[in-house]
Amino acid sequence: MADARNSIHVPAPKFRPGDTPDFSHLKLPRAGETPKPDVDADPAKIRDLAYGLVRVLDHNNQAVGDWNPELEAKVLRQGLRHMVLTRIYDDRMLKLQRQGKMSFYMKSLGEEAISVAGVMALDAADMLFPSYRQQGGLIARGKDLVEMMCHCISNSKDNLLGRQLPVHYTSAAHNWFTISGNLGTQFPQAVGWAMAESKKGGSRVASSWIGEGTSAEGDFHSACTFATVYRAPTILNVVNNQWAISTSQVIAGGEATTFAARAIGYGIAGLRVDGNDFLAVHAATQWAAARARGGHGPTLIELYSYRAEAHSTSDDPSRYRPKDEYKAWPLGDPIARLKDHLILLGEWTEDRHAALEKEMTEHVVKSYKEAESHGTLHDGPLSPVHTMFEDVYAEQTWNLRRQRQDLGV
Amino acid sequence: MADARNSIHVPAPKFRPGDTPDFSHLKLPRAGETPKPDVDADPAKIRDLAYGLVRVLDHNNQAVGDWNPELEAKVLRQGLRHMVLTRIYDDRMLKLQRQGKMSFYMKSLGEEAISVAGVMALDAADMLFPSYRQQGGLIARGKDLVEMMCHCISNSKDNLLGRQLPVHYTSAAHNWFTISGNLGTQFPQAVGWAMAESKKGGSRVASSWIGEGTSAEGDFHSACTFATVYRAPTILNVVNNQWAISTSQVIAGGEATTFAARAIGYGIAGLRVDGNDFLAVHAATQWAAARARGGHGPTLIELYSYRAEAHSTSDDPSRYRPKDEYKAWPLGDPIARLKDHLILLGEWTEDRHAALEKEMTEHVVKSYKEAESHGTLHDGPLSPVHTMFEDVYAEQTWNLRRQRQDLGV
Amino acid sequence: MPAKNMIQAINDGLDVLLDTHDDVLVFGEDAGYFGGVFGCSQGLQKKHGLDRVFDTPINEGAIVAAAIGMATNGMRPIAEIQFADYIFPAFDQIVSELSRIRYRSAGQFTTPLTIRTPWGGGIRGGQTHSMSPEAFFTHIPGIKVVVPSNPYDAKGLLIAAAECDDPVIIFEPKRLYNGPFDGDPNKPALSWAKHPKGEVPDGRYTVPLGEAEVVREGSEITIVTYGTLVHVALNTAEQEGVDAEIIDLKTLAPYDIDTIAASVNKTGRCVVTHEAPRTSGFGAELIAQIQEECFYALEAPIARVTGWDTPYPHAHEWSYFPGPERTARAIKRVLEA
Amino acid sequence: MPAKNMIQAINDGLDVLLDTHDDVLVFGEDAGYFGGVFGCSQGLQKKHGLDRVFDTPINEGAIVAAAIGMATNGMRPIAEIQFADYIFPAFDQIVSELSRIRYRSAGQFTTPLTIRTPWGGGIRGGQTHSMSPEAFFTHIPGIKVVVPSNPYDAKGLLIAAAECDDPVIIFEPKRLYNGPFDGDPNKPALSWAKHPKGEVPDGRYTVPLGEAEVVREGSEITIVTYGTLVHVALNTAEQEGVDAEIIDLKTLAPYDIDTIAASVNKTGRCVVTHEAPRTSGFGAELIAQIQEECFYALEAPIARVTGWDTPYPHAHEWSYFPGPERTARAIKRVLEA
Ligand SMILES: Cc1ncc(C[n+]2csc(CCOP(=O)(O)OP(=O)(O)O)c2C)c(N)n1
Ligand SMILES: Cc1ncc(C[n+]2csc(CCOP(=O)(O)OP(=O)(O)O)c2C)c(N)n1
Ligand SMILES: [Mg+2]
Ligand SMILES: [Mg+2]
Repeated sequence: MADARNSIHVPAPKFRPGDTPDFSHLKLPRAGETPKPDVDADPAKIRDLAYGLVRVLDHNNQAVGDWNPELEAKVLRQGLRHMVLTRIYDDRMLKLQRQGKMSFYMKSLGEEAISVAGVMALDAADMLFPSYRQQGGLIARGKDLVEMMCHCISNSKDNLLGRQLPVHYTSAAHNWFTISGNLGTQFPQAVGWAMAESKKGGSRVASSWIGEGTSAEGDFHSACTFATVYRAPTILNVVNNQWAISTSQVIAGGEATTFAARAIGYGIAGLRVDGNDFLAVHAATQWAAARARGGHGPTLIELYSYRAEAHSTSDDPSRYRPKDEYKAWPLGDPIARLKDHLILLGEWTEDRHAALEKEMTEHVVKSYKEAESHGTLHDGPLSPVHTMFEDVYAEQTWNLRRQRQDLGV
Repeated sequence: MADARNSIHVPAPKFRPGDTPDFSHLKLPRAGETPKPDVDADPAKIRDLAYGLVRVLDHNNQAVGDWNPELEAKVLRQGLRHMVLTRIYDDRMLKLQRQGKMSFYMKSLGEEAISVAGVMALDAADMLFPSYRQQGGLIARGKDLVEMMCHCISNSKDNLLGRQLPVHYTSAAHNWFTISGNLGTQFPQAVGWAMAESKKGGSRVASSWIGEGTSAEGDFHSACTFATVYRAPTILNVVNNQWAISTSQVIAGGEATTFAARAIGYGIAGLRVDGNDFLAVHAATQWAAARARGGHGPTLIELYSYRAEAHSTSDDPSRYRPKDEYKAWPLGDPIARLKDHLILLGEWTEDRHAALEKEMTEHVVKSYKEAESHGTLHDGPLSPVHTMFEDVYAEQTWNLRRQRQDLGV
Repeated sequence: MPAKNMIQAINDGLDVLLDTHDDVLVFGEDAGYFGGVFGCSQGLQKKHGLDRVFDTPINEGAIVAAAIGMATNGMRPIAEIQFADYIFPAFDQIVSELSRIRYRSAGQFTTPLTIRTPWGGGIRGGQTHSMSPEAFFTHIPGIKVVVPSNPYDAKGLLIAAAECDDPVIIFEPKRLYNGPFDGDPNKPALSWAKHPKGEVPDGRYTVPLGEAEVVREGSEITIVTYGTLVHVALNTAEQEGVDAEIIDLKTLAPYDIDTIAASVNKTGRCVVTHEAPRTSGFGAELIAQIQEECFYALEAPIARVTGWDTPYPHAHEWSYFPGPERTARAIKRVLEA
Repeated sequence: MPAKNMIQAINDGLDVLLDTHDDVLVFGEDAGYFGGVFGCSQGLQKKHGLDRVFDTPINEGAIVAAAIGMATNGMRPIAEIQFADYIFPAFDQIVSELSRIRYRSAGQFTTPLTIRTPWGGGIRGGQTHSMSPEAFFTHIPGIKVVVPSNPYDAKGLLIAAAECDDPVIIFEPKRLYNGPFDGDPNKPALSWAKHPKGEVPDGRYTVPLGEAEVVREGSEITIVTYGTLVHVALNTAEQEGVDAEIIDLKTLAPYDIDTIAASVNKTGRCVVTHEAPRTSGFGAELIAQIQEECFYALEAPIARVTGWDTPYPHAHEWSYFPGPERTARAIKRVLEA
């Protein structure tokens, strides 16, 4: 703590380009170690969870401890499938972006369990307020891949009419809110949605995701304050993937404590979860959802993970962190871990996995072919230009009508 | 906790007009009970303090326990003097407001220890970022009463040239920042000031105050986030006086936990302090200041108190809380408690107290006479009208010059 | 028809909305139990229940964000911001979210919510209880902006706003809450009871958004204004004996260009007045558009009478307020040009 | 003189300021170690130290609030907001605090700080990386607003802003960072190396705030603009062979009315262009003031060429961007009127 008082204390990550990353200083609880309270537990009684780490899969990829959600193998295979598809989809989209097929892309490599399990553990009717890195959740909700791609390449079938940057999906049919480019704004909106759900006496819950970097925004405080005051049935997920573009989680306030600990400040339940452990994410989400549905209030979940890729297609992480840092990351790869777990259970094989990867690759390739048949940003066709002037208001106002005429469309 | 899921949970205060207030449900730690850690304590080791209550004066008004700051009687008498003056000043100003001498006023009845001890425990060079209810601190800093009044009645000697509402004092000479009418904005500003102080290698600290209602604003989160990240030498005071205009502290997020507990979320030191105990406020502030000066980072202090009067001259508290709620408040009157303590020490008498009150009353009356000789808002003289166009920029811009000419001043 | 002041009219409007629309929720700082610092929601919690009319924490951004979330879950929230001066913590949620959710989701999500907030000066509120920030909001595509000038309109526009599927911000001239105000602070206060627009019908009725009203016909000059200054303009025209046509805009976004242009084309002269600072105030937009539409009819430059380019001062409030004297001077200048 | 692009010029300006002023601090999201997502502060942390050039948490309101606090403790902070689209969480601190601290304290506290932020469209940024929100800030008394259009000005205005005792917001046209852009996205990118304003002197120099520049003299019509559209206007005038006088405003608040009025009084015709939405954009203010100053000289209504009243779309970016074709049409309309 003692810090000489002759300069601003500016926290820095342990490793920079050129350094050899070594995370042995991280004291991560073992699988099974962090206890599981009842869903109606008083937040005051479970503060330790914010400093623990909910983990189910141990170093042998065996599921252990109270948090084991004991999911059917079918469900696990489904999860694996969604994660593999997400990863392959991301890979392909990145390549296509490099080829100029879309303006921008953001991968979720290494974070697939967070979005897939975080959505699979909920009901289809539960409402999702995601950030831009939860594409796995949309896939888990069964969104058509072609539609996702049409959005990303802004073509004539883009359901957002070319208005949004790629990856900023909207899908009301999947209870998937419209993703914002402005960080964090969805967090308190989710709480408002949940308040309305309480009002209506409905049993749906709202789940929202932001990054650890985003948790510094005022909207984080808005969400937590309203959630605790009105006991809104909300799951507030903070994905701590260690990085916010170029800044380490220590710049977001992760030096002095965990992000799950923010929950303690509001007297709400807080969990810290191994975000690379499909079973842990599923169990924690299920617990939080049951808690919310039971009227016991919101839960803040810190999903501890690592952003394995660049922030987006616009940055180069080798300029601010060691190239191989992800390899040193102690929580492993969520897909490999679930896969090995299933193999251990005798419910999966390397061959089936290879076949799955092949199937998913073909699915992605085929989907892209179809998507591209509806146009690309670069070559068109796009949505009709006149749609640019629509949906500003429910009915077009005179100024927009004139502007449309002025453009001659 | 279990709350039927068929409506929004809207917390309500225990008592409303007509109810008989009874605070026996509040479990308030006894004086001396809450331990005092070293000033360089790791916040992770002292989380319990956020749920305790730093108290020094016991029910007999004896100073007990580790937190006893063991101040000289001279200092205590000085504190008593400032508190008495503050109270009499407030009383008189309220009356004058009712007589139309000023447009608006806000009292600090019952909260005098918070501002007076919170400032006396600091060095004169330390910078203060107050809210509108810390007038006691300005008095403790030795600000001339006539000047304070001239500001409140917006006359020709108002150092703010009639630009601000009454009670929104500014006094750079007293290291007293310019009070804002916008709640909470000063909290992160104080942190920025403190960062600059670190940068310069100076040893001054910044102290800021907001109300518990205001702690819901995004600026609270801004302040805590920057304070923890940059370990800024700041004291962040949250005055929990139970009310924010008409809303109880439960509407601000006080139902589920304490406001001091917010500190835990950020990994910074958090204290909950009996705000009506001069010695406790002094000791806690001293501790936090030493901690900040030593480079050990910020402290969040919840000052537990009760707003004994109306919010301001614009509201009527009998419409939202029992008239006599303050009388039932278990933490007593800060002036009476310090007075009785001094009497117990043999350092004060009822007679001296009566004489002090008389002296202060005369001081206030005389000061007001002088202040009024420089004008009042109602009858003038005011500051010259042309000053309205100054200080918008360092140099007057053409538009303001023309506007001034247009007004013919 | 019962006479009501503007607070009562708004209260009545909220009551009607709560009665007739299950999806209407009313909330804000002190807006629940207490009924708002100006009393606009007084009595409504008691009548409609704790979870339809409630208090919020002091966080304007959260109020708007939560309202957005509620709106996307089928509600029609009516949020109160205690003073327009305090709307800025919510500015990001308004600019980046509220205004664009329909657009960016291509209509999959909509946010039919209403924000009401006391606005303008003239009550000795100093720089943080007197602002007129409407111009900011007129520059945000997707937001409708409304400023009523009397009890009848206040209720009718409120109901129209709440029933409208777009987000609407209503700036309520707080100086008019208790009575019309013609710009002279030294005259005894007037009462809405004696004003025709103080007659407020019971039950549901609407005043359409986007339509201005010619509140005084005239042929010499057009005065375009809204809110408190409608009364100042009327008073000035009477006092000065000017044959002025006065337009009460009521809705600023989208504003009723047809009514304005018809009038200016007729009179050939125009003054625009508002209380907000001059530079980049809403008057600028009006003038830019009027000169485009009515250029050949204009016989003199269009004049602006506005607040100064300073914060709203406390002591010199009446030197800041664009009252009858300054309005008259501008009219004269334009007439003589 | 070395040729620099705009990023290099800004980087150089920051470096000079850090060298010559102990009280200058540079910070923002990703602005420290990484040097900013556009690289404007690249290399400066290494050179000037971790506590003079540093990263901040992602909270724009806190960045501005902390900068205010620092400024009141003797610093001259230069804060970067990553995109102008993300300045709104700081709007309250700018409107209610930054702009007023000198005023409300009667000069006892001042906030000489600079906010830099990448601004405008044309880089396929979609609605949240393309905004031009300058009009909002020109409506805030106490704030100066600057928009450079080339590397030379970017450095000189930055140094002038940082040394100025008022708060200044600099909107940096991100489409110009790497080269001038004449409005045709299909042409090969141009380089600042070949542009006279790409010549950036070493060391300290300033370009004065509040002064516009006539970047092209002409007698037929005046085009008033700033930022990216300066180049579009120049290109359009050349292409169309119009004898247009083109004014690069550089400072929007306070804007240089004398230069504008002199030109319009000479040409009698005027077009104002900006990328921001039309309604209540800064063009409205310019037009309102120009028609007042130059009424009798004007031979045609002043025209606006602006972004549409919609969010900045992603796919239809070039149908939104007010490029040469639309500019030419407006010029023609005004010339023929
Ligand atoms: C209000 C706002 N400020 C800044 C940005 C620019 N920005 C986009 S992503 C990002 C980093 C976010 O990091 P984090 O929250 O950790 O999420 P991650 O990318 O790691 O998933 C930043 C600063 C933005 N989009 N919105
Ligand atoms: C940003 C903002 N929102 C709302 C208000 C109106 N307002 C003034 S004081 C107040 C209550 C503050 O309560 P609290 O923070 O508990 O302080 P206290 O008055 O109890 O000292 C409110 C809502 C304001 N001044 N600024
Ligand atoms: Mg992150
Ligand atoms: Mg309070």
